[in-house]
Amino acid sequence: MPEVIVPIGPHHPALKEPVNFKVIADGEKIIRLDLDLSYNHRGIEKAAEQRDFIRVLPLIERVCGICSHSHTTVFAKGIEELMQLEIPLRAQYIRTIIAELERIHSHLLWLGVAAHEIGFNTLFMWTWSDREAVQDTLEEMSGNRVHYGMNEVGGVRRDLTPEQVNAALVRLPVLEERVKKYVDMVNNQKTLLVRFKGIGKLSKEEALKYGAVGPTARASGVDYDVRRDDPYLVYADVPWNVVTDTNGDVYGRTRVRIGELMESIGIVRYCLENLPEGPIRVNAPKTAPKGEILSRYEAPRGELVHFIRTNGTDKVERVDIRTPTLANWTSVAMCLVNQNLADIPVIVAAIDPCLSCTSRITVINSDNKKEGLINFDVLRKRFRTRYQSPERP
Amino acid sequence: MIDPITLDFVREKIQDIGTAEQVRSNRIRITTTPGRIRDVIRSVQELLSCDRLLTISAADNGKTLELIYHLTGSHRMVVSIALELPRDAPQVPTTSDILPPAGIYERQIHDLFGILFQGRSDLKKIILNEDWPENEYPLRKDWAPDPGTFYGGIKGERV
Amino acid sequence: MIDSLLILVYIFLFPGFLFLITYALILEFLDRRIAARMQHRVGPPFYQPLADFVKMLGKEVIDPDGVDLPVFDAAPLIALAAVMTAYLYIPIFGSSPLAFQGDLVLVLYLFTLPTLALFLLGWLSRNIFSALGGIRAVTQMFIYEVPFFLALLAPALMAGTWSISEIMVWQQKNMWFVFLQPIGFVIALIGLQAKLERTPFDIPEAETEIVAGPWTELTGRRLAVMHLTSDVLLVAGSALIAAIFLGGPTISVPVTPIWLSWFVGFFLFLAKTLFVVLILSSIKVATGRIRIDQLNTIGWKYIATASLLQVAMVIVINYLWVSS
Amino acid sequence: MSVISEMFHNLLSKPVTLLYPIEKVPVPGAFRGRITIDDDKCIGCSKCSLICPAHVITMVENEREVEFKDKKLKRKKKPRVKLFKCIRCGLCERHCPTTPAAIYLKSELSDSGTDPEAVVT
Repeated sequence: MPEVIVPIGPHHPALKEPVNFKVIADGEKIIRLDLDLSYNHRGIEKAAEQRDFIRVLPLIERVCGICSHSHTTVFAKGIEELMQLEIPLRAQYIRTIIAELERIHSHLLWLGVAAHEIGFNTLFMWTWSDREAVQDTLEEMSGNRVHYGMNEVGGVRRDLTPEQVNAALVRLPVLEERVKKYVDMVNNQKTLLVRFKGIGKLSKEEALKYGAVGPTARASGVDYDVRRDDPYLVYADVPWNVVTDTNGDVYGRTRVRIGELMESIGIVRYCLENLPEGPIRVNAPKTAPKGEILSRYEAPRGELVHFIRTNGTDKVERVDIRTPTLANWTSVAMCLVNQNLADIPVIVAAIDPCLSCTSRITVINSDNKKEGLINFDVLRKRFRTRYQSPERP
Repeated sequence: MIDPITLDFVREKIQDIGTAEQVRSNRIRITTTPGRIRDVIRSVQELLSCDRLLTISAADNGKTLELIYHLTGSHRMVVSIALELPRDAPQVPTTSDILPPAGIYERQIHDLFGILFQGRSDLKKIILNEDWPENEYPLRKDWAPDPGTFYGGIKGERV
Repeated sequence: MIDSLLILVYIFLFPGFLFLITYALILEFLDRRIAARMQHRVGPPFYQPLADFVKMLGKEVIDPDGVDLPVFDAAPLIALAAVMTAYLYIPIFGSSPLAFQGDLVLVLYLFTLPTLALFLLGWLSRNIFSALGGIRAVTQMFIYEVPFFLALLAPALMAGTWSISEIMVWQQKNMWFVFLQPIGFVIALIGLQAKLERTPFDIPEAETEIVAGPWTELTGRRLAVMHLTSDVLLVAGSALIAAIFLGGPTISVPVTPIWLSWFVGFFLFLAKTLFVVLILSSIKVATGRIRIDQLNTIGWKYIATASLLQVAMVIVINYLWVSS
Repeated sequence: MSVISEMFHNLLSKPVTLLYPIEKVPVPGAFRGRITIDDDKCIGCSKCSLICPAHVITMVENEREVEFKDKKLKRKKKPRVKLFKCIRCGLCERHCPTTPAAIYLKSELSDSGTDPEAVVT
């Protein structure tokens, strides 16, 4: 069959978010791939430069829906370090609890979506119904299911009452037992194994070379985890360990994510049980001294990096947000070449892309074939002639 | 985990190429000139065993444009290489062949800051949509959004 | 005269098309409800399939550019007609009045028409997704068709007849084929699941890869008719498997008064088709979609050889039985 | 075959879905819902309208005798919130000098809509 360009995206049922793959396929085999992302670039970095430290947090939080707490924590942690501000221990514990709960619900969400990509809708329904327990806990603690608004420069905005702590502790064992059931399901459910094993293989050298981050890299044996390499909040004194795997394919990433799920449940239980007493925030000064910092954080999808530069005023001079999915695009494009057309959604879902974070376009190894891009006005004109012209009813 | 590299170990490795200072317990910042960025990166990769590029961040401090390459390795230290570029014709040799992930970050910085990376074939638009006017770089300090070009006009006056 | 009137009633009214369409909608509802309950959801109300059908009929029919419209309209209707006529040869009460020697082959041939219609729709609608979907539909058909036919050929061999009704009568005297040929029963179920393009085998209509495969460009009444075809195929297919493997609408002990046997027969027909649909929907819930090349290896390596083994066993048993 | 056993276990047990219009969604106590203003406690200091990230709080003229930290004072202004533009971040409640805050988020569902004139005073 001659080379066929199969446009998967930007509005494609597999990816609930606007990414466009112009896949050049020969029959079912993929030869080349153009990735076209930036469909919801909102200029958050420019907008953040016009807001003071109190009003910038709701904006930074809205970079991404699923990892909103990650963005506010990494930003607040950076600003506090620039201000040499030591936030109370209880606030650090609460931040860790919310961060790990967010990791749990993000990984459960991913497990469901990955199963849906291969048509196994039952696991999608089950994982998402178990995820409700985590969402309810977060809603009780922070007042909202998506944007928790827990963070503030100088600490945490809401305290955890003993009832909330007990309600959360009661839900954890149920969740743990459900996750054990998923572990055993992923290990011996035939269609899941057949569709996950050996797909989108990424060797350790390739993962390092193409800069993969988070579970995608750890599944290929790359032993990087910011929570242990550059410890922040209370990860240094909470007993947990980094989950890595060796087989580097979608199956390996699933095992790493489920392993991390178990670790996160352990961390949340530890933090909830010995939550120290004390204040939950410190009055932060209005302005931050001149300086710059690279604040790193382990978001559910990988290593999130904020480069923050302040110039003594109460506004940030520059915040450069590099999201984990952006770092994973190079490696996913490498995995996709000469795989099956049917595996694109699974491989792409394996890096758990969060498009609203990354909003960047990457064009990977497209040769010099000239590609005409229709710009918006031409599209509008063509639309007008086509549908509203007189002879067409 | 091999032992973290110390400041003078870094200084001794890169005496002629740039100056280094210890910014934080596990951060070392090297400042160098745009011309020598490629060999600084190569030396940081081999001598300081940094195998991963975290990100390339760009900033505009009013006078000049700055580029900072952040690398890390199994020693868990972050080595940042900073360089300054003139505002009018910022040029820097590309590093996407040595560090493949740099391809994305360079394209992004080119779109938002207008820094030209020499030696790259496909420097097409990466962030902004196709019909964004040429050489308008939104993240520069001197660029202000002009309401006339908003899609669908301004959404109601923000009081 | 009365006899031909009765035949007309048989074809059009009670066990014929009217009942068939309502039963198809009911079975679709049951299938979706059982699948939903297994996924811990509530599932649609009983009138949902009818509501879908009526709504789709009312929707605007969008003709894709440069498509050969007459064929595009005719294909769904041909598929529906084929499956409905196939249904008439399947015994509902007792043996069906239209039965003749060789109606099993006719029914199996008529069952393949919907897949061909899907391929035609996919290829005609000049859209990359549906073209790919159409090709996948045909490749999938080549894979499951051979074992499916062999699985249904084996009972005919053992019963020594080509008519479904006579196979049913044969089973009434001896044992049901599900006990005699369990491998054949399993392969027939897999074949039917693949023919209906349901989850382990919904590769042509892979929702997450190629939008909706051949169904992409179908809108309005075409989609309604094609959707009804797959429902009717569900009824006819499960009725065929019930008739051949589970003894159809009869029970081993003959029921004396004729009208009571019809009544019991009809009830047994409903029960057995429901049982087959229950198995199909639990297969649908329990598995994820496999790729077309994996289906190829599994199809030819395991399913085809198993069906050949089954036919060989039947031939051997026949030979021993006949000689003894 | 844990999938099969789980499936048939679910088949017999009650489905998990909450039938929303019939059964009410349980809203936890700390839920940040509809924005409300407690008229007799607000001292009109317009801190909330300054702090609001979405700029949806405007101050309107409103004279009233108000008691604040056991002192009587005459208030001249009062906040007015565009209900459907409010992003419910709770910063106004956090920075309101009165205790408990005069402008706060009630813990009941704030309905959604597009009409720009819907305000809460």
